[in-house]
Amino acid sequence: MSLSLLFFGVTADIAGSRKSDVDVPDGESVEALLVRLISRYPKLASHKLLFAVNEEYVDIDTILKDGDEVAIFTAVSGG
Amino acid sequence: MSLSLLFFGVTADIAGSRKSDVDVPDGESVEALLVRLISRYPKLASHKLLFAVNEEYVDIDTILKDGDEVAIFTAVSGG
Amino acid sequence: MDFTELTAEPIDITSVARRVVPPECGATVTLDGYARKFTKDKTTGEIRDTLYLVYEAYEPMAIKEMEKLIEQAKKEFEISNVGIVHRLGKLEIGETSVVISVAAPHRRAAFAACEWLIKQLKRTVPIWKKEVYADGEVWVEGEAPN
Amino acid sequence: MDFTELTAEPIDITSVARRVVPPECGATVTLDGYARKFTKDKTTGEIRDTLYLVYEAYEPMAIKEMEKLIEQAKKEFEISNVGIVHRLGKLEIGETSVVISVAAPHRRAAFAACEWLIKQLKRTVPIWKKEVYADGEVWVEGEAPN
Repeated sequence: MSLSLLFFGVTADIAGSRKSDVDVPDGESVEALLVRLISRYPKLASHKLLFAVNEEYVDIDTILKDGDEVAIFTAVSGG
Repeated sequence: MSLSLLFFGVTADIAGSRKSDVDVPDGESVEALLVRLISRYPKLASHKLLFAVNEEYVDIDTILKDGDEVAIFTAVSGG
Repeated sequence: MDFTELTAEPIDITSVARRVVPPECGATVTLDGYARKFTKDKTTGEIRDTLYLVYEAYEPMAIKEMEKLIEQAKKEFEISNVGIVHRLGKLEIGETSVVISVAAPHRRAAFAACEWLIKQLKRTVPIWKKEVYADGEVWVEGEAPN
Repeated sequence: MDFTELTAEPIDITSVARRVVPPECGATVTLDGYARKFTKDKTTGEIRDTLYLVYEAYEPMAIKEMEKLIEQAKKEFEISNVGIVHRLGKLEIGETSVVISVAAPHRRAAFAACEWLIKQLKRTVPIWKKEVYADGEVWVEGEAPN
């Protein structure tokens, strides 16, 4: 299945992009995606990461679906 | 001795002026002045009045001095 | 910079909030009171439709009392700067009657100090409000400070 | 009227505070956050001199999260209207980064709700701040929402 990945701030700097598409096995969890991303961008491992799927915060054990928009970012610092 | 009286809001409406001078016996207290004012402007009696002498709140038993500026007003309602 | 002002001109909230900002603070809390259209009569509970307001002050004493409040607030709360501006004269509905801006290193103190300041201002600063209705007018009497 | 906005233009506090005002309310409480010059490094305690800030948002999610906060605030506090505007892009020192205005019939609820809203915004709304110094830059990481 295909996912659309979004990165912001630190994670965008590490990934070298703000948006990319990735193909993963059906039924992949956010946690499995995280492992995949860390092997590709090892510097992500030194940050506490949060995840949103289709613009809603999700837990790491959430199962992803084809076409999901997955955002990977550090704890927010607006205000 | 001579006092300078200031009225604001309701008390100015009742006294018909914002400022007037009055001669009173030496050693007059704020309370005695109040009695004097109520006999002259009876409608003052229906309001809870506060007093300031020379721009500071005072108690009713304060003794006045020649030349004091005495302000007579109702509880404040700014803001 | 602390400041207290009485003005017969419209108050711009932004410029009040800006003037209290020191470089070490990250937040300003601002209370903006304004002339409201509907007021409840304290005695009868009746809702009155206000046409406009008139504010009057014992000006030199009002400035002194506002300065005292700022001094007390800076003792009680960890705040940097306070600005208080109160409008006088005729105010149309919706116009700002008072702005209190507090800048502090931490926002909690700014919220607490701002809330304390408006409460005290309404108790002690010699300013009076007249509400004007279609069929009359009333000088509002507050609660006595003691 | 409630509203949430992200903007790359300077924010005018007065106009934000004005837009939340309904005729039955007498007070608005506004939190004004701004780009501060000096920041303390959380790890080293060192004071850093910031040249400017850059804010970035996950825009559609940030708007949704701000709308959720307003919805929650209106359940928890007796308030009438809330406006939240957050600046994005490059901010010079002293420029306003966020304005939260709360109008309420009684000021106590406005203070409480405004303080709750800024605390929650800093925990949940997907916006990130980059501090740029003479000798480098850092994306600030907040505290996780859970």
